[in-house]
Amino acid sequence: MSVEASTERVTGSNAAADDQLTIYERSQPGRRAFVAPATDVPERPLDELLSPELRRAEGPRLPEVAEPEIVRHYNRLSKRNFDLDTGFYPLGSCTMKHNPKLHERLAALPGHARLHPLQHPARAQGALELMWRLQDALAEISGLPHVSLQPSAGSHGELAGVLLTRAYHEDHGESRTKVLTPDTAHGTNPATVTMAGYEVVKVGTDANGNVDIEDLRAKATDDVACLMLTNPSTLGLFEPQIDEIARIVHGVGATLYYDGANLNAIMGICRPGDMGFDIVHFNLHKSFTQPHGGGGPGAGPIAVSERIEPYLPRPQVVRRDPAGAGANGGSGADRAPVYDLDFDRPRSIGRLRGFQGNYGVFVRSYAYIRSLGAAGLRDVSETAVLNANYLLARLRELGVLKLLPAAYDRVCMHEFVLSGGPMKRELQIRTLDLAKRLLDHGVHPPTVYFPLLVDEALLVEPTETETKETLDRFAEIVAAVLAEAREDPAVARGAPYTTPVRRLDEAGAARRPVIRQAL
Amino acid sequence: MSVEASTERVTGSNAAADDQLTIYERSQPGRRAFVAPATDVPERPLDELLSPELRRAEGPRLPEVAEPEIVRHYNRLSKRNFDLDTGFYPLGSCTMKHNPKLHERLAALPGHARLHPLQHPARAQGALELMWRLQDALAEISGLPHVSLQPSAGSHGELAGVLLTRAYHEDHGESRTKVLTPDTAHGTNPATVTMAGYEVVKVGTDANGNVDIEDLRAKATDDVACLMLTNPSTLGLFEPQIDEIARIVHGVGATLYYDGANLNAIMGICRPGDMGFDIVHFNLHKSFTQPHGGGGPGAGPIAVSERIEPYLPRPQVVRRDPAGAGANGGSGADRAPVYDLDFDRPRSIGRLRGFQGNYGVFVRSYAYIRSLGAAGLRDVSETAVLNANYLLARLRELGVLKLLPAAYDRVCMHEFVLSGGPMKRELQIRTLDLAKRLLDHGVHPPTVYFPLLVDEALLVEPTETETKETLDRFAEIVAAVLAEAREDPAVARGAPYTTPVRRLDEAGAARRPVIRQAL
Amino acid sequence: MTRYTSATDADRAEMLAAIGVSSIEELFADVPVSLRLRDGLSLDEGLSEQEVHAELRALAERNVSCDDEISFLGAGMYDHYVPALVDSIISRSEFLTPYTPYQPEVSQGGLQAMFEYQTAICELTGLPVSNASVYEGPSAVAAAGYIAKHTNGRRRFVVSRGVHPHAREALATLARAWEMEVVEAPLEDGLTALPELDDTVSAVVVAQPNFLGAVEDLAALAGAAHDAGALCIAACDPLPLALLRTPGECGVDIAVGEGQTLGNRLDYGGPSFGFFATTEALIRRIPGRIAGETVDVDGRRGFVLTLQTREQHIRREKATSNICTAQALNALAGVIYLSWLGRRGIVELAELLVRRTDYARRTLTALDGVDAIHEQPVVREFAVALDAPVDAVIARCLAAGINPGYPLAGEGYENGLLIALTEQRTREHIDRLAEVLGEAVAAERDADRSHAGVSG
Amino acid sequence: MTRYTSATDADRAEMLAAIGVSSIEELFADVPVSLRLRDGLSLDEGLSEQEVHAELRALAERNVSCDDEISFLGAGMYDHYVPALVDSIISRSEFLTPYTPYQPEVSQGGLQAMFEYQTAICELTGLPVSNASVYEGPSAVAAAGYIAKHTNGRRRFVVSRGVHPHAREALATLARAWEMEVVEAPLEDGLTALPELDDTVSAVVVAQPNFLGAVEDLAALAGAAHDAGALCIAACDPLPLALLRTPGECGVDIAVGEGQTLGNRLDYGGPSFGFFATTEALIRRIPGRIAGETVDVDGRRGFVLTLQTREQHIRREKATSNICTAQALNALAGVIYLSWLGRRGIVELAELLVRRTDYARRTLTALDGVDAIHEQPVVREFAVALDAPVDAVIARCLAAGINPGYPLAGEGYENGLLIALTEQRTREHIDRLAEVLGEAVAAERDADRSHAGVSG
Ligand SMILES: Cc1ncc(COP(=O)(O)O)c(C=O)c1O
Ligand SMILES: Cc1ncc(COP(=O)(O)O)c(C=O)c1O
Repeated sequence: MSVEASTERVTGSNAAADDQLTIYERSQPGRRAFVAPATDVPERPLDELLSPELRRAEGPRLPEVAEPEIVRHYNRLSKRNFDLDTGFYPLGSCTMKHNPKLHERLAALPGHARLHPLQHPARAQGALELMWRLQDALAEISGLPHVSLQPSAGSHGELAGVLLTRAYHEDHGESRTKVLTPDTAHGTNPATVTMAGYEVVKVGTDANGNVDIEDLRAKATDDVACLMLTNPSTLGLFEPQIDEIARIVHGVGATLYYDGANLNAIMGICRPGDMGFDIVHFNLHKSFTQPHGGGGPGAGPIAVSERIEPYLPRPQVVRRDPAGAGANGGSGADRAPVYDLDFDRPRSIGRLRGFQGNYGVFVRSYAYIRSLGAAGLRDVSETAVLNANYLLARLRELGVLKLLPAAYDRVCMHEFVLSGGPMKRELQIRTLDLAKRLLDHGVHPPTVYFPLLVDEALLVEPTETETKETLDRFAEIVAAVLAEAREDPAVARGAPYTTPVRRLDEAGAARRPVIRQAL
Repeated sequence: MSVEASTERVTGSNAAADDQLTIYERSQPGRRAFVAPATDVPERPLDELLSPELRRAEGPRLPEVAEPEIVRHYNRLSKRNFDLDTGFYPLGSCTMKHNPKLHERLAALPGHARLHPLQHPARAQGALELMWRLQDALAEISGLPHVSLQPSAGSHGELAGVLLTRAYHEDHGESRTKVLTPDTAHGTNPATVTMAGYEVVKVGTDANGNVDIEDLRAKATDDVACLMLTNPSTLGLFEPQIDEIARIVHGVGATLYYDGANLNAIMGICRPGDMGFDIVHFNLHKSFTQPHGGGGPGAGPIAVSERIEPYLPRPQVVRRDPAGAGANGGSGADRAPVYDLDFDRPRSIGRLRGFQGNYGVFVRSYAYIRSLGAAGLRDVSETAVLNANYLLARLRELGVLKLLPAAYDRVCMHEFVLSGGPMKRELQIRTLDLAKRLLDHGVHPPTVYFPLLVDEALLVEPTETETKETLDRFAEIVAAVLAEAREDPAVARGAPYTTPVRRLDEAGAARRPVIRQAL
Repeated sequence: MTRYTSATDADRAEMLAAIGVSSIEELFADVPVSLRLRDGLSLDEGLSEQEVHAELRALAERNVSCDDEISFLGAGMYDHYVPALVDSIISRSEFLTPYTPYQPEVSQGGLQAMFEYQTAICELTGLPVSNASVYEGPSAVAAAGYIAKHTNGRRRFVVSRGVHPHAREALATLARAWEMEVVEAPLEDGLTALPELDDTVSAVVVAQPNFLGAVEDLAALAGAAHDAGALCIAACDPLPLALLRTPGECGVDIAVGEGQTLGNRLDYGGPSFGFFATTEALIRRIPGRIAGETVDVDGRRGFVLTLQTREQHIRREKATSNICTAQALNALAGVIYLSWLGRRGIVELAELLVRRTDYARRTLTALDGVDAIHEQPVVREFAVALDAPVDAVIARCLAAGINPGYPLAGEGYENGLLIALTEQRTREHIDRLAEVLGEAVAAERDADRSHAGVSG
Repeated sequence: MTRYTSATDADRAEMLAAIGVSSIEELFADVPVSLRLRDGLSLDEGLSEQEVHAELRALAERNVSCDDEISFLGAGMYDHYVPALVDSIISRSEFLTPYTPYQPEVSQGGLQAMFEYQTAICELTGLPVSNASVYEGPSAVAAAGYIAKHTNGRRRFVVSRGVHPHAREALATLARAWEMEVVEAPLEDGLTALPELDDTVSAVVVAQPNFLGAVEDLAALAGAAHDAGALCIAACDPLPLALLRTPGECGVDIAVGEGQTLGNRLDYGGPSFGFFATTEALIRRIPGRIAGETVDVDGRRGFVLTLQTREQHIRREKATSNICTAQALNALAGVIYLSWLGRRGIVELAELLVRRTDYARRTLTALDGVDAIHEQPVVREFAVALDAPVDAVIARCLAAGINPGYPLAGEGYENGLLIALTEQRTREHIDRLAEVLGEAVAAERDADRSHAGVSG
């Protein structure tokens, strides 16, 4: 460490060069954290067991580091992350709600965490019952009777949903080629459509931010297999004409798919099934609180109507009454029921993945539902919507909406979209600059530049677990950044300043990708 | 957040005012994290169960905060601590070695963590066997046959040790009044002596940093009950004349007490018992790696010689062979032994605390001993001493010792003492300034101003779990701070700059103590 | 109000006033009255933390976990020891609670970990490109198939029976939507026997080691695929790759696999992660997140999500995959685990597996009525045929506290049993298995005979 | 080299060279040759992480924990539910691994937590001064006695039999060294009956609630002590203090207690923490660390260790105590737990304890052969006398999966049983206890009679 480096510290830069080493750069030949258990069996020459032709010449060049330095390395790395347990994280569409600590304890219980996925169902009754009860609760919440927990995340649930639509139509002797998605749809929707072998047809949005009913009517032809809809939409708006939309879609024999990413707005208030949706996916890692893990894991269970049920993925978790007759859905009344995996589903689309899905995720979401109950879940949605509208009101009160107007001036649901267009014109700072400047204030920026149809979009989702004080503080921070930009836009354009690194060269990274350590 | 506040951030100050609120200041009436389980018994009026005269008028004014904000509050607080898993922590005399993560997992196993202390011994055989095996290992390591795990920390072990001395002498019809402690002794030694009802007599240190044998001889009179010695001493030096010291002390019928805080230097190399010590305390949270917890918990077991054994605290963990005859010490050879708590110790000094001691600490230290074994423990001490001497050599090489000379120019053991005297005279910065400036470099300072007999002392203990790279970097940082001070001492005198707060008004805090929140 | 929300009645009143409405109801004005739930959801009432803990603990107790029996179950997930440092690191809120690193300036920890993970996967597979994780093993095979479809637009997948049945099924599920055909290649003496490959073959899909534990000649299989102008996709078990010739060296185009064994729990099948590695040629078709190294405006080293033009949030219907949320935390556990094993440790561990597996295989096949299904070299798992009804034999072993493995009836080996080893199954456990299995087979054979006697 | 050390052979060589010695031996030159261990320690060889885990798990399985039976054991430590957030916060390395905050600039987290803890203890006890923790309950009573000794230099402690026996013994152990006498005050109908107090009495030591669960008239006891010019020391169970008149209000000079019930595990008796609260008058005699609020050079709020002139590292032989390492992490768990309970929650919890305890007491004393030892009001624990040999009765209950409580024979109640409740013991558990205990008592009475018959 040179004198310069140290005087640099007087100015408060916290970047210790040492913090930027990778674990490979901390490696020294001969160091180790792992000690192998004693070889308690005959030490036959390896060549006799695996001939040299089958073997690699050199082992993988993994790091050589003792436990203390591995711990420090990843501990230091962790401090270069912003996290939900430290500050406000209003990342729109992602429902960054608090993750109850209880859930981690429960998921770690050996009976859950150390259960082998191929354990015989008779010896996994606790796990199967938990899954069955979760299915039951999700069916009630969505208003659709049949649930598969198998999909690994929302987009995986979407894929399952579109494949179910295909199977349904084929089974009815139809082959359709198109799937409708609103122009506000999340990217996974069109990507899913293509992956499932359909053509995407975009449906427009009207002046109020709702699905353009006329455009929908025009595009809802009899070669349309499905409409994928998010309601509330990614604009944070509830479709008031949802009944009409359902009528149109069903009118041409298409299925209506519900992207459940925004379910957090309506739990216990209304149900997709009652709106006429045939298929719903849940993002358990959003509405039903999973730690987001830096990008997973999650789970994307789906709920479907009777007519879609025969095609659900294999296997299904079922409850068999003592008599032995298979039974799924329904309440938990019977005596000593037995839970099982049903593979005998001739019309099933088959498997989407291995084993029974992300069980560890199910444990957490089931615990959440048990903790809150019906009243609690409704309180969640009410508070999520209250917080969003309150934050919007505070921003208006502070004059922020003059520069960052709401994309649609309506009561919002659990999130809302602002447009940075006026700010860009008047203050010469972009939504990106605002976002980066927020980092210096210790809050995570909202989702930016999505939905695409809003100019310089800022999608704000506070969630129900934030306090009024936090919302007030955020509103004041945004106002402060705008005031600062009015005085000197360069500050925001140069932001952030206090983060572990500042703006990064993303273009360069993509031009000459360095995606692994040179060893 | 005002514009000023936000522009302040451009300069990189990380102090969000919000981070300085206490949990009480985050409280809002009606918020809660706790939900009581249903009252499943008759709801009789409280007055009938506890009359109003017995009850307080108003409950304790604890904070009212929901789970998410409690988590954030303490998470944010945690980020205002420096910790061993983040950086170098050479706090002399405290042995800040790595804490293996395995130990936390083991201590949390329900069979250990959820065991009630009054469970019948027959139903706590695993715990008692673990304690017995730990006693056995500590006896072997110290070279003294009998161990009590009861004391809660080192100073509690010291207290036990001096009380044992008193009991021993009284039992032999003697009553002695003085205890000798070297002027290098840790503060807990003299404090313990007073607490145990003895008078402290200081023994001097000679020119080489050893106990002044002549002074010892002079003060070792027959009213002396004990000499408390730390070896290696708090100067990090091994007493070469330990045999002679033992002879002198035993010559006047006093006991020789070993302060085990520095045991980390000699495990598997030599043993206090062989040196003639009668009583030893261990700091399990030092030599046997416990997370220091911000100031505990720890444990201070003691090992004693045959003549002291009858006075050990009650109860003792014993192993009874199937025949039922009591047996403590010795190897674990017998068939199906039974472990028990022995309360029948007529000459015992009695209890020092409740139950059986800090069992959770025992679990970790036992796991550590099992992980390392005899060879590993010796490697620990060898490497601890190697690291200390290497760091000293690196500092010499970089010219640091010109300004911070070693208090005694000898091969050191696991730690060494530098004197900031010359630095203070030549650079006009004190040891305190150096320490504070080190904070800006992301390392924890060594122990400062102890031992007392060294001018501007700096006591450096790197421990065995640090890498050569870390030691090199530390040496370079110290050199850089000195170089910087030569150019401008004001920088160090004003340090730290990059910490959550800067130098604090300790005098003011003591003058008008504010030690609780005004509610 | 719940214990996770903070809006007191006082807060609500203030907030509604600020919004300018008089009730929460008004905020839901857009919801057609006909759709509003009148009596709320019919779910049980909420419980206190302690009650929820008690209920889920009771459910956990009704599962027989690997703590409760000596288990030789494998067949895709394996009971490896997860070091404590993995849990302690991934449970740090800074790794546990953020989402995908959309704001790299405050996500360097996660991004650098992804970069380190990608490097480790490249080292394991011998391929130059790895993404930051996909969902898990079987769906990764389907995702690899999607690349093949786009790369050469051909009509058929040739899939070895040595590929995990769940992976074969996951690929078939999508192939149907792609109007592609799946042709299965049989195993002969434990190894994949490829049919004639013509120019309709999009990809050849194999496993290393295969489902019966046998080590395949990956180079030969990849060669055959390439001769027909098809891609070679290999589903690999990552730990054996510490010893085996790498997919990259063998010419495999896409190596995928189940990452559970790398520092992740069994969790009854998930969450874990899938790894996905490929060649430079296919870099712009790979699904999912990729972290790349770059610099910030001050020239400081940093990491970002890169090559995003592949992804759904940019390319939408033209994306190479629809994946969004993946398995970042599980992949983090993976790279921490691999760093814990280290360069020497991973080889030592793999060699221990080979030796324990060899010992188990010799010991068990020496038993009466227990025969090898194949004699091919194996690393951590092997298949035997029992001369007795496999389910009855398993039942007897379970009664003795041993779970002897996975029955292969579903794979067409009527009384076949797939037996997996990990470093947690000691020689003592293996000897106990031999004892119990031997007795069970003997007992069931007699039972069979007497039964035959009766019925005959 | 171990898995926790990093000095490779290459490192060692380089480092020795830099030091200028040729072997590690040379570094130990000061150790007399005669003292050096020739053949090393005779301890078992080191083990891998997985093996150590297996061994300690096996030991844990040989304990019957509160997970394995329905336990009504209390008598000083209680099986309360510890919320998950406590574990998740105290396991953060920033709280877990640093030591005493000697460098306040980088220890604000720990120091502020101590300040918040001290505030909570003051609220519970109604006293203005709290330290940051002492070891645990019983030794805290001895530490309080040390203050009394210094304060008035008198010769005797009057200690109620209602004080936990371990605390009485811990005080006696030190009193001997101080050449002070311990006089025990008996319990009459469950409450402390003080003897005449004269000017030789240094302190009166009582418990609230006392060892038999009874709520004492603390004000009367403190009054009597003060009338004799003695101090009043009260050992308190913290949760009941949510409802009871506070020690401060009652005139107690020093309130101490066992903190385990505040968010700490049972851990077979430790580590937990002791709390220590007192009056302004005694602030400069209190043992241990105290955090105080102050400001930094920029005027920013901050916290430091204060009033250190009491402590051993400054005052050495003149220190008010020898305590150094205390129980910071456990006290942190305590303040997190209290924040979790909150102002309303702690009262709700205490009321639940009162009601469940009342229900249990009525239900059990209604049984044949089970009588109350006293009729005093109780909060969470009560004592009964069985008309049968208590050990035999307990044995029968244990066989039925119920641990009915702590036998009081040691306290002079021959067939006494002390029964404790927590929020984890439901009505269902209590009813089951009644059933099992009733049967056990009945059975043992008959056994007794028949036995008597035989021997008579
Ligand atoms: C509206 C919407 N739909 C779908 C998805 C995809 O869900 P997942 O990321 O779980 O695949 C998301 C996630 O961001 C989303 O916001
Ligand atoms: C030399 C020495 N002796 C005794 C002690 C006291 O040990 P404890 O803090 O465990 O009471 C210490 C602790 O700092 C010490 O360094």
